[in-house]
Amino acid sequence: MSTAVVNVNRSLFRGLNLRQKTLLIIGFTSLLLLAIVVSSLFIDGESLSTDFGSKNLAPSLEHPFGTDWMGRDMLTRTLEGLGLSIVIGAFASLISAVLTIILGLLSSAGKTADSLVSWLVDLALSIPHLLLIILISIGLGGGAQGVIIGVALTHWTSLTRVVRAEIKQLKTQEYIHISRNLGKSKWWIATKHILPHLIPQILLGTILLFPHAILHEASVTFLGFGLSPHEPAIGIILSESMRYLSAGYWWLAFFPGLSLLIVVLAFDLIGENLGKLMDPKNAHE
Amino acid sequence: MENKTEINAKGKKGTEALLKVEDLSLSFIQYASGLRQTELKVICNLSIQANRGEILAVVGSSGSGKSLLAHAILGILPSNAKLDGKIEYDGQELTQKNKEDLRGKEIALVPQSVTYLDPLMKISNQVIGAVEEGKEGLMKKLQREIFQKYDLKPDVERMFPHELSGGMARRVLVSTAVMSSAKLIIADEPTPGLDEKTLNETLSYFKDMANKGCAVMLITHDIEAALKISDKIAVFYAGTVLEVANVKDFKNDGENLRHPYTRALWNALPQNKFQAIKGHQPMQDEVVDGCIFYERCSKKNELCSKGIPQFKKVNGGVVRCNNVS
Amino acid sequence: MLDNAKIPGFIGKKILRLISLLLVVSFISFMLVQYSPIDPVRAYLGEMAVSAEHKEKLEEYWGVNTPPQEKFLNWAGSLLKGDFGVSLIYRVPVTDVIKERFTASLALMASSWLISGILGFVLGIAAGMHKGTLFDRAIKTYCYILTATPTFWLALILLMIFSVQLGWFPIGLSVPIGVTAENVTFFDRIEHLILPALTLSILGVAQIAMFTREKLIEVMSSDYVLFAKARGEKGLDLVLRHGIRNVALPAITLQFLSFSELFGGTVLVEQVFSYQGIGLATVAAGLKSDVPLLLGIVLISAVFVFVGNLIADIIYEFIDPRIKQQESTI
Amino acid sequence: MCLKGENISFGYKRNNLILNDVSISLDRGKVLGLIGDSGSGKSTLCKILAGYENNYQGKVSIDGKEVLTKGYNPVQLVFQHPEKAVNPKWKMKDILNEGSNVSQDILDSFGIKKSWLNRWPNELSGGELQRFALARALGSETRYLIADEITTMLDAITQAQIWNMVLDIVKERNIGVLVVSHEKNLIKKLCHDVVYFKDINSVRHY
Repeated sequence: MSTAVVNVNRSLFRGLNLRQKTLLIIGFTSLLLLAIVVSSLFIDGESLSTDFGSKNLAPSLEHPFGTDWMGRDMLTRTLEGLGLSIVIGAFASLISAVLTIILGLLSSAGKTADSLVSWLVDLALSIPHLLLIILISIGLGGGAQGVIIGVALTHWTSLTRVVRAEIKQLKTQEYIHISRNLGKSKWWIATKHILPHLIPQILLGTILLFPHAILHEASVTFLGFGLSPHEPAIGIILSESMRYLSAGYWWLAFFPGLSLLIVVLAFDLIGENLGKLMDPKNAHE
Repeated sequence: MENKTEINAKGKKGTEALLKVEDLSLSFIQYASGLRQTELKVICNLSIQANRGEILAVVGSSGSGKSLLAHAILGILPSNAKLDGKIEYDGQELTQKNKEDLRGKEIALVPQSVTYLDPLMKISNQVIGAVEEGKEGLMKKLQREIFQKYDLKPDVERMFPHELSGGMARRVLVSTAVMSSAKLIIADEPTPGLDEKTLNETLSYFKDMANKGCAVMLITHDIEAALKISDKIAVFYAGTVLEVANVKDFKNDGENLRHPYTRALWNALPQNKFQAIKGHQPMQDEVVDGCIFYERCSKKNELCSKGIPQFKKVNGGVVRCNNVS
Repeated sequence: MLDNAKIPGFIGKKILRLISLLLVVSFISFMLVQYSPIDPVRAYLGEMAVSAEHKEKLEEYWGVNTPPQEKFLNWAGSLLKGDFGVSLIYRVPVTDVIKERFTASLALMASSWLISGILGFVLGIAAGMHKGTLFDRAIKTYCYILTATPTFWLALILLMIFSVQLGWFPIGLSVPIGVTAENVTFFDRIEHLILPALTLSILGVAQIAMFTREKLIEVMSSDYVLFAKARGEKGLDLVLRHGIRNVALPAITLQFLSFSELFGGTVLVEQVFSYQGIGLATVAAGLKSDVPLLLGIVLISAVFVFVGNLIADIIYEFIDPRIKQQESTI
Repeated sequence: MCLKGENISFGYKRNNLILNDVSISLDRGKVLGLIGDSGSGKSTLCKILAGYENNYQGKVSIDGKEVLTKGYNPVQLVFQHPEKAVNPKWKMKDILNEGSNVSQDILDSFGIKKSWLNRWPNELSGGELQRFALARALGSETRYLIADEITTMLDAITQAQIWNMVLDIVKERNIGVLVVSHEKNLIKKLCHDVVYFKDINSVRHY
């Protein structure tokens, strides 16, 4: 019974309460991600040029992530790959959010429209996600654009489900019925009552889509679809590293993958903590 | 509060206190939107006592924190609760450890609805509860007897909670308490939305238990129901008890009632004057310095705004008011 | 709990649903591949040099000049007869490829599905029971990290540690090279199965463990657990009596709903370990434009996912009595 | 001048009717009580009369004319739980004025303080929220008020406060009220006439 009290004291002791801690985590991780994107933009071609004099070097102070068989600095390659991943993730999430909003509005329009949306979601979920991305990217003729569009077009399902359920739940609320009885139009109710509840959900959902999109992009690229070998994508780097594993060049796979993991984790953390700020019900844990 | 014999007119039933709650305060630490921390005071400086062979009703409006009083006594509060004050059972102070040992054996709870039963467990297993090995047969027999007494057919044993009708659910919930042979029964809103027949039936079960020597604490918002069976009524207002009155004090215009709030409550009942006083019960996060009824009181004086009035014994009851003698 | 009157209607509905689903999925996938810039003739020929005449014949066979609708009908017509066409890269009927590869993958998927399910459930219960403790936080962190871990990267790491560094396991292929199929021992198969199954199991734990944990916490703060506590139940007994009973069904349901991710994971893991299963075939079919095989795999994976959902539905509709409780309280 | 529900039947499932051929009529200026066991379909009937539920058989009419689904409904329904009847993301003043601008008179008679108007719903108690819900429902075009257990969750004093105010307004504006409650004493005190609602099927006047 006294645990909560202890917790409070402890965070007071640390000088930060839960709110400040949460904000700090959000701020710090956002900064980290921003730094990655910015640095990937400013990397010039030179640091990526081949230098056969320093190939296959294990990690050192000069090359913290080591170098590859062409003497390229793996840290630079990784950073650039991560930048690309984040940009693709952002693109996919945005497209998904737009699709979600359209489908959400559609589903609230009427029963037939709602079944159509639900049918579309079921359809998209009926094939394994990875296979669907592969299929779409092949349909679009492969290449970078195939993968990017494939990833972008397949991530709306989960968010649409959430939004649809939320709209359904909202529509049964007494205050919505009351609003209708007070003579308000459907459009008025949608914009004044329903949308304010949905916007935070969609924002949060969009952020939480990032990690999925990033991981899928990397996976499909790793399998050899889409991005061409000279693009600095994490998937490419890792699939190349496969060839050098038996030679013991572990750093080629280890650091790029770990960095990807950290980026994905960072997005998860941001989403999680924003969620806590918005809905503090479970914050006691 | 040692004078039971003069409070209890009947006096015969051996009415020593089984449960004593003194100066109990309960607050919650909560996170509001944006994770701002707030402390919510739900119960403050509450004192009551439940006697053997008597029914004590704790009456207050719905959602005012009465149920938490029951949870505090049983030691089943959520982890973000902060509890102060003293609870004594049978002369012994109730620590969390004691509560855990006594609940289910000496102290039993009768909850308010079937949501308090495991939705995936058959009724008989739940009524019997977790028993030590070797005792199942005995308990099974006892359960059958109790079901028979409460007119629950044998097929009820194999039902799941959602299959019970309202009246059946009530009897099942009561029988869980009877199974335990507890001496203190805490009934938490046991009569919500019941029709008159089921209501009276349920109330009679509690009367039975009291007649057998149990102390029954009946937490309810229904004064009328409380008046039907209770011996004493504790009036709960804004997180504390303002008065403990005898049932016979509730009559006419309430002139025998001690606290102006109790009187107002009595006169506001539809079967009485249906007369309202002005003002509102203070919110849980409002800090009130003096008497919590100060704002609405017609007899208030300067003293009332400074500190909560202490309990006084008046005319066979207790009251927290400066203006009664 | 079984409501017998409901079963025929339920089955009928599900069969109709599967048929309509397969129809739409096959149509959309067919059209997707059809309108893609991929040239099936070139894909089939690869680097082979052939006469113009031969090429024309092939074009006719592949129906390059027939309108797509007609082609779809032809293809769907043979599908109904059980003819999925001939795989371009393996030069054998698609059904044979799928049968062989899917069986191999099924061993991989089933073992990891079971292990991750059981392990995840136990971890989730353990974490939920000790909510807020260091132990719980450790499990939570572990799960968080796992959900962020790229499947193929974990596979690479395990491969590096156990096969390259320690040399405990073979580096690739689900059966040893140069050994004919009948000489492959059971032990060989197991040896090649362990690392891929381990990878999938480790990753599969996260979702089910987190879900079980949340669900247990929810159950433990329910009215009925509160009442059980008020009646003197506590500790492990309380969790066993009320917690597990109420968490198990939703957890099992969730595990059946995860077939889609399981398939995706298999594709990635098979790629790293060169495990000769459906995943490798998928990637090969995709990269080398083996249209008949790819379409066959799409359909079979859709059935696979459907079966998972169906079982989840059955649990939901027929076994869990709580659903009826919700209905009755409306 | 009356709100009529004729031969109303309703059920979520075909063979499990909640309402079976129920008829009820409410005159303007009258206060009619409706008593029944829990689960007897009182709330459903209220929803049908107020146009919340359209999937029923039978007819609801005002002065013989069907109630339009668009625009302000002259039949307003107030529920048991006021916290569910307000949008938690709106300030109280927006909630109050959603239908029409509520006059100062009504605010005064309901004892709604100015300072409450700038608060959020979770900063007010149930009794206070219920005053808002009632003030909102009693717009100038309201002809009938359906009160479904509106004071069940409140203490007796607040109950008396609220009903005394509602009765005044209703009388002044000649509004018909349907009072649903399981509390017989309350119904007896408030109503001119009482309808007893037995399980399903029959409705008995007494």
